[in-house]
Amino acid sequence: MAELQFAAPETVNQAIKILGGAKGKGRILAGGTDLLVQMRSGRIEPGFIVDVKNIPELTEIKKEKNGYRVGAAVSGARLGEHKSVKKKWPGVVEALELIGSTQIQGRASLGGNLCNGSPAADSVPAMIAAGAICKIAGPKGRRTAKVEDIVTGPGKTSLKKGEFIISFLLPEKPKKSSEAYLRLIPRTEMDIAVVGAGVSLTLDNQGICTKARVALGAVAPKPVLVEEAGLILVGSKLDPDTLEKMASACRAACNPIDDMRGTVEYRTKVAGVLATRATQIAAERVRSGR
Amino acid sequence: MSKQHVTMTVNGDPVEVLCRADQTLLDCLRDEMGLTGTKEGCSTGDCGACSVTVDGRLVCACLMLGVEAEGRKIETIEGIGESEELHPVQRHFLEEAALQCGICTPGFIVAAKNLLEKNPNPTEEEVRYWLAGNLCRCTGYDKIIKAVLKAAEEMRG
Amino acid sequence: MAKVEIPIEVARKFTKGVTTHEVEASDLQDILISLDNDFPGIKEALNTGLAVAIDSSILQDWFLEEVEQNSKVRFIPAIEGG
Amino acid sequence: MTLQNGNGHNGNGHNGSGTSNGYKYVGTRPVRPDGVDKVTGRANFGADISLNGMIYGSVVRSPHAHAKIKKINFDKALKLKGVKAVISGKDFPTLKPSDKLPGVAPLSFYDMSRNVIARDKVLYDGHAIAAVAATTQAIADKAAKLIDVEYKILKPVMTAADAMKEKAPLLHDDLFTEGVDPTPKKASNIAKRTELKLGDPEVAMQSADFIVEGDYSTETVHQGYIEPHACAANFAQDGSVSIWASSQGAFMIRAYTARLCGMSTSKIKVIPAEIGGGFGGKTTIYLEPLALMLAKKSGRPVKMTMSRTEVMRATGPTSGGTAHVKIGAKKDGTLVAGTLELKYEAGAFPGSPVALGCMTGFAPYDLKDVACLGWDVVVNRPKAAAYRAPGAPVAAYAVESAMDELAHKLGIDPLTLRRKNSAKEGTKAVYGVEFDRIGNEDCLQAAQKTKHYNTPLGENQGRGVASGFWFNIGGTSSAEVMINEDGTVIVATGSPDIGGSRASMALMAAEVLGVDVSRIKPLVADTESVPYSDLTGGSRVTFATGKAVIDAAEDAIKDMKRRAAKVWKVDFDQVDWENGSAICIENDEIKPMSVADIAQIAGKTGGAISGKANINVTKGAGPGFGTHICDVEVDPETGRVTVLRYTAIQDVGTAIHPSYVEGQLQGGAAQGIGWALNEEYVYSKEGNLLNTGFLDYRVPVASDLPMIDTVLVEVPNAGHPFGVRGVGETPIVPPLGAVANAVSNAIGKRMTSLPMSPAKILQKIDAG
Repeated sequence: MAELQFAAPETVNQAIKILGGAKGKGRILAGGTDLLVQMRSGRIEPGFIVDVKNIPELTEIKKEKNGYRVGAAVSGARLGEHKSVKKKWPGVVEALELIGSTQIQGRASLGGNLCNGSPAADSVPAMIAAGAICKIAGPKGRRTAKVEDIVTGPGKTSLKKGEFIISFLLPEKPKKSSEAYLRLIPRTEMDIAVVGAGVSLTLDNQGICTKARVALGAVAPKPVLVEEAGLILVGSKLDPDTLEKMASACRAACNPIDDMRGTVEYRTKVAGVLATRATQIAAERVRSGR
Repeated sequence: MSKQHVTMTVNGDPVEVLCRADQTLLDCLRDEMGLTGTKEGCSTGDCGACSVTVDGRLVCACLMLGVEAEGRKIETIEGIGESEELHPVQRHFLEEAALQCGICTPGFIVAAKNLLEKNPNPTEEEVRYWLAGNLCRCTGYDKIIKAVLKAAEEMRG
Repeated sequence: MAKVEIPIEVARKFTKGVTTHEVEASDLQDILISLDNDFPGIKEALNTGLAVAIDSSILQDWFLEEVEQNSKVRFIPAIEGG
Repeated sequence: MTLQNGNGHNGNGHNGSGTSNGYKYVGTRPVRPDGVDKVTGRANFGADISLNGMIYGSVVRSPHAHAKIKKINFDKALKLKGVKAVISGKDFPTLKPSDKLPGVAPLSFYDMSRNVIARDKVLYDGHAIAAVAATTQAIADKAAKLIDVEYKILKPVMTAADAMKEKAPLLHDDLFTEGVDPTPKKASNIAKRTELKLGDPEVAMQSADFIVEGDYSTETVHQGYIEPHACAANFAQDGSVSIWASSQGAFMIRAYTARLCGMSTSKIKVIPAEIGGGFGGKTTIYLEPLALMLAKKSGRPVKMTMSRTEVMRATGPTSGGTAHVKIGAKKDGTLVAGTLELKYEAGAFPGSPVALGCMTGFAPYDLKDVACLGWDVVVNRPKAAAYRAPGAPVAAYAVESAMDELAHKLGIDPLTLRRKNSAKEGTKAVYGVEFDRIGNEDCLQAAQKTKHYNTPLGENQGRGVASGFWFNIGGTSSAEVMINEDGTVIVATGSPDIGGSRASMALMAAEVLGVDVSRIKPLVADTESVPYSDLTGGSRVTFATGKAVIDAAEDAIKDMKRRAAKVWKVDFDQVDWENGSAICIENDEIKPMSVADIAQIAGKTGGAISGKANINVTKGAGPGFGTHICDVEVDPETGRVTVLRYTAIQDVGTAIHPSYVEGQLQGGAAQGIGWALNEEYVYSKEGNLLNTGFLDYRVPVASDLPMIDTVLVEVPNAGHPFGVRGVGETPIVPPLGAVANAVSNAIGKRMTSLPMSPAKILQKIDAG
């Protein structure tokens, strides 16, 4: 393979130019915890590595009027240390913090986790549940897109040639809202999710659910927003019957594969279990005002 | 074979090294700088034997390119206990028999020292989850966790 | 007279399935020679892949060890360690 | 019998003030002599070596599980700038089936040579075919990809059950089943049949009131050492070779490499690097002959290191297999008969540890009528290598599961049932040997008295117990004890230290010499500094090499007493040795001479002082028994298992260095827990390994395990001056059964196959 080239631009436009010049062989490097593994195994052979960690827009966490903006290259460790983001979006932060070890946390980013395109990515169901919006830059300028519209299949995204994600907006939540993310792994750490479930919801003063989004990971070719499940929760007090109906909606939304990490039957069943438990945790977090 | 010139600080000393764009920080430390204390167990970020800190952040050196280290401060096992005295974590690993073959020990010591700098009074569970990325096949972890808790106790004074 | 036990596979092949034999011998080599007289070829079979137990101790590398009058001698699968 | 309770806290009460069993140094817990280098990163492991002019090797490995090699084309690789040499099977002597290690353990160099590098056939995914050396690792790896190999792909056969079928694809057309009479004419994948029998279990089984029977299966698992295999070789123009390697035996590396490269051992010097874990997996060779040949052809020193993927695909895991167990017992719990049939996958070449499984399965039990049948079956997987008590864990898993089922059926406490039938002094094992004084009963009693065993369980929780046994062996060891001019001591042996044995050697030398352990430096010597020594394995080193160190120390004392007698002008037998000094028996006015005193005048009294011992310890190795207790909680909705509590109890003879003995129990338990819950090789239909790294080959991580409490039961072994028994391998035997019984008791259903992944457990729960 030709000599690999590396650049660490300091502005978005410089990055766009370099990517454009790399004739399709360019790859964005944020944390690199997926990229380097795939390069070493030979699964990908990029010609040009564009390190975006020196571009302020991709590495800052800042409050905005309608939520928090998190740079695409911010590491899980850094986001985990940000008090107010962690308080308002516990689901997104715990999902990102579940990825790999402490060492992986020191590098892995929301942008990388999303653009790697793995159906089992941990942070993506949580971001979908939170309704996160990504800001994308590319040769034709900037645009925004919902997180659930980015991944189109295993390892594939809807980003066009030369585009990359700059940051994510975690939209402000109404009062008495919270969220949670759970995953099923055989060990207690270090595994890829066999099933992942993210739930974000809002309760009114009587404890009735007024808003809910449920997303699942590792149960379909890409992380999925299960609208039906959210609708079932809205209007209920999250009673056992409602939760069971919501769980069966989740099971219905699954079309997983058998692979060495899990079977179709197992993933489908556990998807319902985790969605139910995540809903209960999110509700508990609202009630306890956390 | 075009190599890039990278300047970084390693264990407090300024270092200049030439490395290819695809060369990991781990390869740079071991092959270019001769610092073989950082070990390779898997090259995929799953074993933690190559743990180092970059600007105080605990990472796997095998999952970072050498060229990314430009201008950064790297701490490896060789930088710990350099002075007369071993670091408390190193001493307690010895006293508590927290190592057998020792291939994972450098990674554990870098990770444990980093933990105690951030959390001087961790619970057993916090230590176990912080170190979950450092695999050990000889000890079953029991004495490693005890050594870290004892070191924390001593460092709290 | 040492009481000698040989493995079932070797017995099937050389001694029509009889596994225990009384052998007049003072060391292990005598046992092999004496058995080989009665059952030609058995010496080679007993010499590879088998350890020897004399009463309660197992000998991995055996050769000329003495055998007392009423010793119990047993040929058993060799033990390799991990 | 003294009970050293390392329960949860390894009490340092024994430091320096002598131990409970009356020794001054044995039983204390000094810091290991190799410790400081390891905690500072200075210790040099296999991959840390660098030599002047060194170049790098890379191996071409088969992407197919079973194929004939038609052609290997090196042209493109040789054109690449920086490539210095290429080799294939043709560069090595062709050995014959009769090329075997003489004597006992039938090690086939014929098979080993074809495993190290394929000749006409590749037999597993990852099988080495060729290798290339180049000035940088990157160029070598690139060159390896440019080597074209033409294959004729054959159908693979991956499990013992399939491989034993009539029309299964044959791996070797020159393999005829051993142990079957008459010797078959038709080649087969069944390499060997082993049968052990005591009494007549068929008849005895009829007298049983209760019979439990079951089929159990396990998967291929890997030792999982964190250090990949690594070595460097230098081939000088006079044909003399130096090899730096991390292994469990420098002499083993020398002997096997010489044989595969057609050289005399005198031409090869092996310098041991620190070994980053072995557990039996580094008791054979993979890279050394390749590095040697590449060094010879390139004229440059060659370094070769395996990637984790290469370690998983191509180095000896232990056999997966199936077990059929049947146990008959009276109503009062007395066992009357036991039968066990084991089928183990040997991998590409014959040699699974199935016979050892047969010998150990029922060993903890006093059974008069027992029969074990073992089948050694080749399959298209990497050749199995030893993994800590090879063969025993899978057999014990089946027997201990059946014992748990029997206890439930009879309504007897599982430990009481085991105590009632415990093997003890005089019990005859299935392989016909009567045990001396052994500690199985003592461990079962200790287990029953622990707080752990008497703590009530919560919901969805289960407790499992299991026993385990390993023979422990002796073997050939050599040691030299050198007294330096200042009275400090060097203890050199040929036994690589994989479990803390250097510390034990120093402690034993200290005890004999009466010199403080801090003045003793133990070291692992290269193959030209001490005479031949067997490899480290079989839990033999502290026992056998320990004995060599003791004999060598006594040899040194004899020399020192002779010199004291010369100085005091008394007869030799007038001199005795007491806590580190020569004393004159008849005349106590004469001031005793310490080691330092004698060493100071060594020059005047005959030159340097040293003691030597080259021994083959054929007798006296004391078997090790253990009992483990495991509590788990199972999530009924997801099948996930959490290990809540674990206690490992073992008869360790005399714990020379209690911390490292505890470490062996804790490490073995952790490996057993991984084996029981999550570890397995996953192959595709075409026979390619899918989980080739630590991401999907799931060894336990720190947050998976509780503290592993240990109880060291000390029943001294009469066959050793300090009562030493091997301790390293027994700890991995009980955990498979203990964890499986715990999970089975938590969900109320028998788990009959390992690993017990969450999906398998949930399926069992939902099966109603």
